[in-house]
Amino acid sequence: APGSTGGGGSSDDASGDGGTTVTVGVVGAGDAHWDVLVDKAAEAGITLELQNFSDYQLPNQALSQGELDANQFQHLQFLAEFNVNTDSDLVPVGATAVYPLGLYSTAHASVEEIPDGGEVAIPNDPTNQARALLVLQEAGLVTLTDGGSSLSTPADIEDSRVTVTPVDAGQTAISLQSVDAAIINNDYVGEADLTPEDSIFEDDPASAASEPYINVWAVQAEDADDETIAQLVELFHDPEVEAAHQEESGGTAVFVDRPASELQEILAGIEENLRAQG
Amino acid sequence: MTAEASAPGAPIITFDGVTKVFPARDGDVRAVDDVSLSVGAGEIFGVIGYSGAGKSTLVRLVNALETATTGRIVVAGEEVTALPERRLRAVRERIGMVFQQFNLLSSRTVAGNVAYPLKVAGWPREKRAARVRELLEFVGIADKARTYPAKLSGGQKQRVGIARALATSPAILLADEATSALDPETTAEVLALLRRVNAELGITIVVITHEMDVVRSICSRVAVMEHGRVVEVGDVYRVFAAPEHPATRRFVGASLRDRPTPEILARLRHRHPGRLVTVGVREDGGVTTEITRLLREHDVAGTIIFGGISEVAERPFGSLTLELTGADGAVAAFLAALARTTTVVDLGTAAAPLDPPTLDVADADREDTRPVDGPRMEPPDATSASFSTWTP
Amino acid sequence: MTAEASAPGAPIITFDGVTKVFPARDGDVRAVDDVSLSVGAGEIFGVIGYSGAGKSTLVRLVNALETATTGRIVVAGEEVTALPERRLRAVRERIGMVFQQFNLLSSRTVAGNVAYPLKVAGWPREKRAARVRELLEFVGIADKARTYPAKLSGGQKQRVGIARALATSPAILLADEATSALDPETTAEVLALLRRVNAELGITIVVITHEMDVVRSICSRVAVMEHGRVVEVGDVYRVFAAPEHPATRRFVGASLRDRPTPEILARLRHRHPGRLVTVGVREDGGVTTEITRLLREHDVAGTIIFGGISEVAERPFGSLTLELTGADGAVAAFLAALARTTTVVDLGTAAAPLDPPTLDVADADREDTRPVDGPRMEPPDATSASFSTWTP
Amino acid sequence: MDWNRLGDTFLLAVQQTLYMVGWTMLAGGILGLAIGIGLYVTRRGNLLSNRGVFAVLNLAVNIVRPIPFLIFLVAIGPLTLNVVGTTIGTEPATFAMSLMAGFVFARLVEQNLVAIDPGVVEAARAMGASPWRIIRTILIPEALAPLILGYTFLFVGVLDMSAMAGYVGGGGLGDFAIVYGYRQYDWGVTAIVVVVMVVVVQLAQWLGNTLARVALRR
Amino acid sequence: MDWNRLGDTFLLAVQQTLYMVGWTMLAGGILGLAIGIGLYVTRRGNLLSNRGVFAVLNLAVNIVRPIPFLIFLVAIGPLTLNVVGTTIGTEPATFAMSLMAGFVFARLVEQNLVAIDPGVVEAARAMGASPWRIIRTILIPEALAPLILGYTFLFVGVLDMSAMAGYVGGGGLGDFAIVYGYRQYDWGVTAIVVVVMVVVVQLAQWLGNTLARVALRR
Ligand SMILES: Nc1ncnc2c1ncn2[C@@H]1O[C@H](COP(=O)(O)OP(=O)(O)OP(=O)(O)O)[C@@H](O)[C@H]1O
Ligand SMILES: Nc1ncnc2c1ncn2[C@@H]1O[C@H](COP(=O)(O)OP(=O)(O)OP(=O)(O)O)[C@@H](O)[C@H]1O
Ligand SMILES: [Mg+2]
Ligand SMILES: [Mg+2]
Repeated sequence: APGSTGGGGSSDDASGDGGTTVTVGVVGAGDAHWDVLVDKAAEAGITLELQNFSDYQLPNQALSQGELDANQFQHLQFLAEFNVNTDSDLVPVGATAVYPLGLYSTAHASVEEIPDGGEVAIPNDPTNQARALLVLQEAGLVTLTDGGSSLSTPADIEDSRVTVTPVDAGQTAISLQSVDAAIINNDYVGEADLTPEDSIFEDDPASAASEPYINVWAVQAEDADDETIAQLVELFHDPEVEAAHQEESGGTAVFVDRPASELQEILAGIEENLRAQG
Repeated sequence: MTAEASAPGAPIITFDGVTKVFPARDGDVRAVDDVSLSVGAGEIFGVIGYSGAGKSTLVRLVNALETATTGRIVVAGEEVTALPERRLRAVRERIGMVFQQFNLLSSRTVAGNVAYPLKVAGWPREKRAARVRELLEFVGIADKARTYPAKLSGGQKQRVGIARALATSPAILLADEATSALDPETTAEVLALLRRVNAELGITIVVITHEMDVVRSICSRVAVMEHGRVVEVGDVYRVFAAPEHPATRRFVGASLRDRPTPEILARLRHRHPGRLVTVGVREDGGVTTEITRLLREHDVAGTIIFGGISEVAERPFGSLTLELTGADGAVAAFLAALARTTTVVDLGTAAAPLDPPTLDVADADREDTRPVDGPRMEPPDATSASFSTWTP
Repeated sequence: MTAEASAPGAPIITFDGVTKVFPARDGDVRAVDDVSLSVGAGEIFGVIGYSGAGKSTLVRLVNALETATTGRIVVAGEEVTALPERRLRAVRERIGMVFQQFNLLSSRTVAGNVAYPLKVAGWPREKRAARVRELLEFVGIADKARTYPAKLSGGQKQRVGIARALATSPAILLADEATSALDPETTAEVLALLRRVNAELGITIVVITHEMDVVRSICSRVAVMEHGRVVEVGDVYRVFAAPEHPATRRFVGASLRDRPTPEILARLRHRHPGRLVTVGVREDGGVTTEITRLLREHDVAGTIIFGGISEVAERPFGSLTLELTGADGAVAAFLAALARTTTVVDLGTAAAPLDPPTLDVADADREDTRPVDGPRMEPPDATSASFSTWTP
Repeated sequence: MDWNRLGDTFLLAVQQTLYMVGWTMLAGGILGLAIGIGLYVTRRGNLLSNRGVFAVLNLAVNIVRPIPFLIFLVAIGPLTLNVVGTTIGTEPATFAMSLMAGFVFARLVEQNLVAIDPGVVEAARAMGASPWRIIRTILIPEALAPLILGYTFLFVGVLDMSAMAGYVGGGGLGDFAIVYGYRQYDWGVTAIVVVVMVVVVQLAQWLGNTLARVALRR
Repeated sequence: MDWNRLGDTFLLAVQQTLYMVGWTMLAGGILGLAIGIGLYVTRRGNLLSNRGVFAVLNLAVNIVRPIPFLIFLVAIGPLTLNVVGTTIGTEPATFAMSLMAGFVFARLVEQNLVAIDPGVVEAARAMGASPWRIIRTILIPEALAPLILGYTFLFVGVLDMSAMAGYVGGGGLGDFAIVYGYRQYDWGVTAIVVVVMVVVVQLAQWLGNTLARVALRR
């Protein structure tokens, strides 16, 4: 943990300027808003070190081993799965945003037009894959075993009128030229010369059903009250940072600024469900 | 092919001022140095020389495995020094080569190695098999047909190399030390075969060897190399009878073994304390009748204690060393009489030895074979002057 | 080492019922077949045999490069057939080996190759350099010290191999065809060196060769191999004088070249239509005095037309072929008188030729060197019976 | 492993891997052999020594090999679209893998040819054999043992590479292990897949070693 | 590329790559040489022919090589923690890469040793040289040219592998290209990084080819 809490392997009191160093695990340190946040943090006397991962499993693992002070790359659903499956108790201490997940197509104007046996690409990263399947189910393209869950994989597709192909998230937009439709993370929508308005189907980020997909800052349980992290959570909602973030997301991000306690409650709910499912 | 055919036919291989330099960090190596030479069609041409003299390099220039640094080489009418690799193929297909290091294909059996040039030459499968069998039987390794080269003895490998080179009955055969690993009997058989393919099919053969015996038994002409240069070239009988260059004399001496080496001479003197003389034997061999007659005339007793008469290019050639016993005057008169007929080298007696005339060779430059301390064989004078008068 | 030392000293190498079988798909190869043999300490021991006879395999068993299939081999008191690889190292360090295929390290220069065994034996750097220089100068390739093997001629490679084997002055030297690629002069020098290291340092030398001349000039005893078996073993002079096995006789014949081959005989008969006889020359060479005396006595004229007297194990040895002219009765009486002294082989006249007695050899089993159609050299009878009476 | 839930997917993954690895080994093997031989023969002092061609081939191999596979996949996207008709799925993954494998194998081939005794090439030249014939009947057979080992090496590399096919929806065993094992925290699944792959590799290596020993005529 | 924004990160990535590749080449090279020689000498009929040891080494290499790098990384996590003290960052990535590279190089080494003329090994044995000396003074020098090419091959493989270091937060150029180029759809960045890598590889290959030519004493 940063500062005096002393749990963090890579944190220390930077004696030079009296500031604190915080190491945060992220996936995609290349996103522009991080630069802004780092600058803001510096102004506040916090040295924010980003530790980038290309894999989604390791930032949590590293955090629970105390090699990170915090991470910020996942939504509550993903965090819950980690906690349940690895008997960990990472806790959310702040929210960032929730993003819509849309189905796009350059060949067809609506879901109905997607031909039977057509091909739909979905992102294969674990924070998006199950959610994408749920979106497809909502759009009436697939049926998932037991109604689907946040753990659903293509293996759980029970019935489908299309072929679902998971690909690298960065490939979904590119793949539009080869497939009938694709679920594209809003990060990549702009890159594919599309706008979020072009989606032929999407889930509603503002609805309560999207609560599990709120992205959060996570820390080890003993650091739940860490001041420095709290400061970072707050800085994320600085207008400059939000603006940078919004631009990146093509204007679709719905910022969420809910207190840690609420987030922890939602998490507990999801975890309970997961445990109940076995 | 007999030795009489000393005048080469139309040249089939011509070297014209050819030099081959291998560049090296510490001084270039002039492996072949300004060689001009021609080999007549249908000849068996020998190339002899000390180790490292440039013999292998010389023949490798013929089929352009090495490219000449300067000079022109014409083979069967084609100037190989001017042809691109692609056009060389046609020339090479008509040249067989036995490699000094065999160069067998380790991934093919003995039969596969011999069949390879036949495949290159486009022989049909059935003809190939028969030809391979015939060749392997000739060289005596038919039982190893399905063996891989790694499992052959040295001589067996060499025989595969010979069979392979002969496979397509090429117009020219380059044999680089083709019998070096063979026992005398197999050597004799291989040489007999070479003589036969030469005589029957008119194949031109270039034989590289360090054994003068090979030259003696099959070549019509021979070139002697030293330090990359051809120091002597000529008809084999002439070269044996009247070697001009010191290197040639040494080879001839080593091959004939009819003159005692200093070591042997010492032992002879020990066993035969009397007057020793070496007498040259002329082409018709009649000299021994003469000796018998003169011994009788001068009342001198003679014992042949060393020497030999053998054939060079199918003609008799050699010398005998005798111990003479009799009155001093009689012996002197006998020798004087004999010297009118043939060459006589007086070796003196054990008590008063006369050294055989040594070679007037400034051979300090033969650094590559000069021993630091081993006894050095000093070949006796081949008395070239008097022998040369008989040269045909 | 002189030929007189025919009785080996205490054996330093002993083969006891040794067999080496190479398994192969189409029939196993018995490369060495039930060989029992011993080589005395300080001997120069020759191994001769046709190509593929098993010579190389035999010596490779000595330093356990091949493991014997059955039998015991004891080298310098150690039973190498029973030692594990680790313990063999000490034995091998004391054995030098010249390989038939040279086996030079391509990644080291000539000097590096020769220095290698010295490094293995732990010589200090300065002593190494001096020793390497000395050896390279001896074999005559000091100028190539910094050259890599790929750039050497065949003979130069062989000389590196020899220098390398001699480097550590081993107690035993195994020389597998160590002079096959060398010219006669270098061969003579190498052989002289071998004789010298043998005499001065008492190094035991096993010489494998296909050249009987090598055996003749340096070996004290020789083993003749055929088809993996040692068919004859004995003192060199004895083997030359009275070869027992047909293979031995062929080697002796090929080496001495004192008896005319059928081809040569045909030419001799053409040139000398009279009565031809071959006369054996005894150890003391006195037979020629005898011939002179008997010719005079019987009034027969004799011309030596072929043959030679040379040395075997430093003792005179050979035969002469004479053409006799005179009254039939006189010739017959002369021959009868001469036959009391030495061996006489009557070859008849050109008009009524007598074939030299041929070998009574059932050698159809020598399939590996039998030509299909090449002329076969038939060595004349070495008249072993009468010669053998002189054997010391 | 929950066979009922994952069985079909697993079998599909096996099929996909077979498909990808099979075709990649074939196409990549041929391509690699061609480029590798090209590199060898055009080297300075060799059979068809040619500075220009060597430089181009060498550069091509050097460009392709270091590119991270994911970027390579995207970079050749347009080409893939032209050739295969789609950029996602098993086929395009196989296409990209074949190219990459070809360039990788090229270096292995080149390396193994370098060790051939130049004497045998010379012997073939002396018989008038054409460069093409020398390649076919001398270079390849003489280097066969190490080439087989190199090809076996490539096989393992390709199997490993096929795990990355997941990026473009290629599926396969490696992807299966990651998606259904690693990411689902199911080490049982991961272990099973890894064991399957190790067994396959063990068999392949055994086969490679055996063939190489046979090819090594010593 | 926006140098102001990415300059430092880029330089850091270069540093990380140098670190990872440098140490991996060193450690992996030594490990690979050791295992590769082990495989060669314990092969049937070779210097220290030993079925058991060969089988173990062979199996170890076969187990490690086909495991997808990501899974391998996680699987050796506990070991990494023990040795390096952490499981994320450049050091643990380097550790995992060294192991993987070692096992990969082992096969390349083995392959190149197979082509050595057994005659020279025999000559050394005949002089009483110990196996260790033979390895050091015969096997390695005689196979040096292909070994250098193999090592160059490994270099490119390691550079490529280092792109995967990003998974464990190892950073490096490959990860930089993916995070700041590919994922941001910034092809300019991707292209620059790829060009840098290609140039480095081109240089390395040139060096490797040159050294190999020198080592090939023909
Ligand atoms: N490794 C091997 N595997 C199978 N057969 C072999 C092997 N080595 C030698 N042989 C066979 O054993 C026999 C004896 O071979 P060896 O090399 O001992 O002959 P050699 O007497 O030295 O002949 P050369 O004078 O031709 O060198 C030959 O028939 C040969 O083919
Ligand atoms: N590729 C090469 N590079 C450099 N020097 C070479 C090369 N090939 C041969 N030489 C040198 O050229 C000279 C002549 O070599 P060559 O092989 O022609 O000799 P040779 O007469 O055949 O000898 P030998 O009887 O020993 O085989 C030697 O000094 C040799 O070292
Ligand atoms: Mg030569
Ligand atoms: Mg032999």
